[in-house]
Amino acid sequence: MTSQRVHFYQVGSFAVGNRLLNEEERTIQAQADRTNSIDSGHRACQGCGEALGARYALDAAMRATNGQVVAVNATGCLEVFSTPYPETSWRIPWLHSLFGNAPAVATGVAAALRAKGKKDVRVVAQAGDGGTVDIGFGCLSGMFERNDDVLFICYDNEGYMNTGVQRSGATPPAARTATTEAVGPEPGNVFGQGKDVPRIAMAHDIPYVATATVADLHDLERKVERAMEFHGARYLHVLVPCPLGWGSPSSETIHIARLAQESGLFPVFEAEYGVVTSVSHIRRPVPVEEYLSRQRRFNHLFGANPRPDIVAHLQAMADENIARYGLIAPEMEHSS
Amino acid sequence: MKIPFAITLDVGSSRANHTGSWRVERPVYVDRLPPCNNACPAGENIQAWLYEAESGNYEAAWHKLVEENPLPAIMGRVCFHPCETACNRVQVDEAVGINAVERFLGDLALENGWTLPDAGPDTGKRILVIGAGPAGLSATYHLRRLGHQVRLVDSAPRLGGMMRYGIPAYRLPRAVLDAEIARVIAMGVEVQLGHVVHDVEQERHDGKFDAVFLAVGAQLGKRVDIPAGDSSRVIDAVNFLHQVAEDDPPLLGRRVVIYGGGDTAFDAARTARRLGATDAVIVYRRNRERMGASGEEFEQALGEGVTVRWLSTINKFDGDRIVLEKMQLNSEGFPEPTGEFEELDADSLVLALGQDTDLSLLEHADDVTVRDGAVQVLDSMMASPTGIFAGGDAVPAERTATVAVGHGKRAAHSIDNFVMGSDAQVKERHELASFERLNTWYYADAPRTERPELERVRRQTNFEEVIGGLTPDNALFEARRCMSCGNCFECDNCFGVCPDNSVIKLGEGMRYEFNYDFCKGCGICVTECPCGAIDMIPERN
Amino acid sequence: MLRQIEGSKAIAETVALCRPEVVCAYPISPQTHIIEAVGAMVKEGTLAPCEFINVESEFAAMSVAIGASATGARAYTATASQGLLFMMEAVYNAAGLGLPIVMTLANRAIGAPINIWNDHSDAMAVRDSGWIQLFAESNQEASDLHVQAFRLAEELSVPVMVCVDGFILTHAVEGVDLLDQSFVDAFLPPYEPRQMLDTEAPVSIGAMVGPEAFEEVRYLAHLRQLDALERIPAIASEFFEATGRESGGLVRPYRTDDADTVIVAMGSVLGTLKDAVDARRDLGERVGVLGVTSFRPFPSEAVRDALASARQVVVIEKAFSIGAGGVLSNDIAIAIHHEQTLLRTVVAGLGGRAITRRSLEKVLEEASRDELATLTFLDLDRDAVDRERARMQATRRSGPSAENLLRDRATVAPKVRA
Amino acid sequence: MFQIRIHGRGGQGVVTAAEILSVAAFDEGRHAQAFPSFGSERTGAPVVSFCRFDDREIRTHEPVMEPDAVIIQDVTLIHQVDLFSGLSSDGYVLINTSNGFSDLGFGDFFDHYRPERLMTCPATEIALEHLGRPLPNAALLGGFAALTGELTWDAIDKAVREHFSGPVGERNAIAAKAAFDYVDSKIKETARASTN
Repeated sequence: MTSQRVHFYQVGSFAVGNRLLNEEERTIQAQADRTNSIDSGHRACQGCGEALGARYALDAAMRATNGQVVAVNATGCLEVFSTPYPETSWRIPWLHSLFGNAPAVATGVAAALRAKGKKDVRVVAQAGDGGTVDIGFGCLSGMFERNDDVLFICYDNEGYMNTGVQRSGATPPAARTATTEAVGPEPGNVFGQGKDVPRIAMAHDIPYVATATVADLHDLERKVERAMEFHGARYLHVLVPCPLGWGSPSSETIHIARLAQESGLFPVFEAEYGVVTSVSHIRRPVPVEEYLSRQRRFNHLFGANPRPDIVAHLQAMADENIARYGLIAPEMEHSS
Repeated sequence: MKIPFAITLDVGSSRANHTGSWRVERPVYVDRLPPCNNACPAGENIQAWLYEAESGNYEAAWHKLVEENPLPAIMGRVCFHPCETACNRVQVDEAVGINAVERFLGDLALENGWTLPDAGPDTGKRILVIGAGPAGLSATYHLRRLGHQVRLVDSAPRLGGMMRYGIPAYRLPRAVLDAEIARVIAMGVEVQLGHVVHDVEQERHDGKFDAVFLAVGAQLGKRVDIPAGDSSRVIDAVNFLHQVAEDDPPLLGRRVVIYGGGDTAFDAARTARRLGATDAVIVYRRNRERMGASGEEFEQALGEGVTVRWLSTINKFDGDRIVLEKMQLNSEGFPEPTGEFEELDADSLVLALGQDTDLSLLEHADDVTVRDGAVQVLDSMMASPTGIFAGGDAVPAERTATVAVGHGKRAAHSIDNFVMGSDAQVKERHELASFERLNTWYYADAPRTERPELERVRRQTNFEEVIGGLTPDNALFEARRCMSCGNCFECDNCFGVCPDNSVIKLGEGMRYEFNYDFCKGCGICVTECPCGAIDMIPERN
Repeated sequence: MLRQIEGSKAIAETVALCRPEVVCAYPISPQTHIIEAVGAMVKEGTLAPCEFINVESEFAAMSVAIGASATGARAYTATASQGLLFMMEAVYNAAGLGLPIVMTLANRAIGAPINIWNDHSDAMAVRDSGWIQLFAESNQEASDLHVQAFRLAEELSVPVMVCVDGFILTHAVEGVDLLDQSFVDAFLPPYEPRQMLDTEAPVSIGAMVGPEAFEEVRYLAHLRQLDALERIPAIASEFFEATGRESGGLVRPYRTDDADTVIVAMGSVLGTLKDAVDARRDLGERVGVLGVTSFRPFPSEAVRDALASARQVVVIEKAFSIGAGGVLSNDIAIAIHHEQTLLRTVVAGLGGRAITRRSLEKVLEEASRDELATLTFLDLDRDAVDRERARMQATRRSGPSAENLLRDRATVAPKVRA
Repeated sequence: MFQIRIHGRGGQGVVTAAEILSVAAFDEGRHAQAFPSFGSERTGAPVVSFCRFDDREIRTHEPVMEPDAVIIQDVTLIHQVDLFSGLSSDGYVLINTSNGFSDLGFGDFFDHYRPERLMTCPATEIALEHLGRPLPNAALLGGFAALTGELTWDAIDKAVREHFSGPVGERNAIAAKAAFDYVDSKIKETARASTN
């Protein structure tokens, strides 16, 4: 039987598992014996995207390395909610040092493993967007430039959520945060060039750079496994919605991430040695409104006195992404 | 202490922290009633047998299917499949081809000689089933499974009722009809053909039956008197189709006019074409929108060269010319005469204006109510507390084979309750699985597999079956288009998307359960469940 | 083997003898010669297995060391001055995590005004970080201390900072008796971590600790430093047994027995002081010197004993707490805690200002005549200060003081003053 | 204790010279110490380095305040930097120049010094001749040995070869020897001159 074709069409092709798929076609999260690198009992908010992203990514890394993973964590939500004395949720060797030094600490771990001849053990460093694009950026660039054998994962929730939702270098334009209030003629965060770390990472010509969201597990896990095939510096940027900071229902975390991708605001792609090698095409294109209007941080763009001008500006940014990465599959363009 | 105090911790220790206490709402797994099941007149558990078919377990699928309906190969051909009209998938791309898969399973069963479940242990009860059409056969099947003895009588020389004498062979090949009927009879049924029951009470008394199921159908074609010359060839569709079915087709000439807008009219027209008529013109007093026939049949008929005269009534028919009067619909949508006339050449006129039931056998059954030529029954299909039940075309309902099969089943169970003296336990139905509850992102677009149609030319000249079957490959594909509305199909989404690892996977076929020790009640599993099989309910404390 | 060698080289070669597995560094004067030499040895392959990592900042340098140490590797780095301050967050972190990293601090002043020359401001800035801080008097001691430092650090799971006066020692070519590998291997067993990142036995290191346990964690750290007060002299005497060299230890008294005035100091100035003291002794003055080798943990008891008989204690400090006074003096005062002892603080050698024997003798002379003020700035150019004060009073826009002073003196600090 | 101060410009090997001297002393079994005027030397900028040696352990780390000898690698420094501060009246002075000491325009500055201890030496020419590069430091060390007699020629020779390994060491040693002989002969000259 042409199982491949049937597989493509069948019910739940995009679901986590599906009984009709053979084991290796299901995601790791479908395995009853998955690692659960981060265990139950952590203190993340209801519907935390970062808790999800971290388990997805590290479980995938664990599978790719046969359980030989050491994790380094920057200060931030993930660190605070996973290891408040006297409890830790981690099931893998894990080290937290400081907010801004995760890449360097990971370099040290990798160096030590090399010196000790532990070739099979791999290092994953993880941080939020603050620890990546802002305070940790110097160390990150250094780690890239030296091409140290570290997979660095940024869980991007677009702000300093741990400290009460302040603006970070990854906060999108017009978004309301505690330090970019939704007041005045230009409410919310400024419109700037933004800090596109994936592309900055690519500029270092490191072996592997990719973006992903918690909305597409198959994609996220494949990218982690792909990253593990390389040695040297690798960067994975994962969009993880924050119900608290974004003002979205805890039940919609994954849905919102999906809209971010399908609106074109968050391009999902991968690159090797500075060259984009693949993009995830948008399956069900949506206008940015559909994404923005579900989040209270963008309330001021709608409601009583709406700001279509700003929404249009954001739509333009999405369109630019769609054009830059070719996010709409050619065969879809006319139909959509 | 081995490791440094406080700054270093042993793995997994957070399991001591039961975050379930954060919860104000809890997710619960539910089963909802899929719209297809809800819409099936035969009460088939469609989703259940599709579920089996999805994994390619066709035999298991077929057995699930015949739990409710012993005639899948027939239904797969003649049913107007309201299930597909109700299918939620319509709103994603197109309905799942349930009817096609049903036929595929039915045919596969015939090929492989799969047998129906054995008759139940004998109860000693005797039931008389009058009429061997879909209702009668369905009732017989279920009664036998319940262990009752059945005598099946019919006035016609062969079994099948309207399925044989109403539905042309190009829609239902006789081989299939015979095979599926034979399978029912093989369960051990006393059959009496060519036997006309004149007095149901007498018949029951003579045969010492504990109950009777009346499924005599509607065999009498309605007549209207149209001024017509003696030479004019006028015949009603029921007889016409009956004679064709008996391989004794009447001579209608080259130009045939059919009067009426129901399926029977189209069956007659298409049959006339096959018998050699150059023109088969349907005359209908209303317009396309108000026509009774199914769209499918209409399209096929036009494809075969049948033409239609909308908004017309036949005023008179003399020999070789028919006079039509143009009509127009009034505000209520009723046709009114316009006084305009036109003529139409015709060698014969077939009247397809509906059918009546011959209920003379009920004359002495005092406590059976007949109104508007139909037997009045309760939901249980009971027509008389003395033990007379009725179904099919003889009772007020949509006159389709599928409805009849449903009647047969329901009647059988009511009869069982009646003769065994137990009272009907009505199993309460789940809430409907609405489209809104689905998360269709998880379903890939998958256009429906159309069953191949014979090219028109061939169709016009013979009675070969018009609609072909599915191949095993596209049958599987079609089955897998089912979205399993409202019923868990074990996609692992809830298990995978829980940020607190608080879903427990119980293993193949055993679904999942929530670990409320850790579930914080975020509701992601509810949003991300593709088929809407999880509800969020308030925590009661 | 005794060699005429630059201080930095001697330190580098001794560090290499300790077989560090990860060395990371970011260049800053006057530490550069040390890491250059270690880097060369790694490149040659004479130091192996060892990963030498050129990082992008001191912050990264200490962070890499943290990662390496937490993975069970022996980690080393070196820095100075601004570099130490830039890595300060990580310095505290390494101590908090109890990682036995050894770092050489080539002591240097802290800007502004930027100044690359020696004083102790940098070491003082991190005295509360939880690191053990040992001060070297000579290059011989500087290199010896590194072997003891690794031993101490790994025994107690506490990081150790070896403080070596920048340029004065690091760039001085002197005779240094370098240890041989077999001795170091015996003296310094392979690193057996108390905790490490191990896939076979995973743990979470660096948890968030709230009020319910933080105080205990800090107190435990303090207890480890108190343990160090036992281990430092023990290790030093074990070292002495084997080498016959008095390197390390808590304090080092010189002619204090009958001393009426004892000068307390740390680092390279002790040598010059001893010469000065000998000279004053020849003139009949009863003076002595107390060198403090272990600044953290602070050996209060040893200091108290050494100063018990002194009538006057003069603390020579290469740093001071602006607005308060001497830093070392504070610890001394608390240690001796009896009022009848006169305690004097002399701030000297800031930003590389040469501390000459002549000036020191002057101090001793004044001390013996009880003419020493409570807080003195050695060789302070009072005129220059007064002129700048006047300028500041005259005009609001008086400009940057540092530049004004230089303009006044029309010379480049720190030229040897004739 | 014998203390030397060396003046020159960044790039002329001023610090190296002090180091080689200390090594030479060390090789002769003395305690020795060499160090630069701590700073960020830049090519061309005036630079000072120090060396002291003694038969006793050297504990002090103060700069050389009262040199017993001053070596000037670059004659153009004469009127820019305070070259002779702390130099005792019986101290040595060795200046790298092809001119005679009296031609340098010190006027009466050195009247109270012992003339046989004031010496010039064309070290740059010698270096150019033997190294092909104007690096006078090694040569001047040869001159220093001859002038002061504080260190033997063999010690200088060994230290120079130790520092610059291979052919470079060889050539530097030859240059140093040439300077040694030059100064030695000059001393003998003046000695002869004073005797008659």
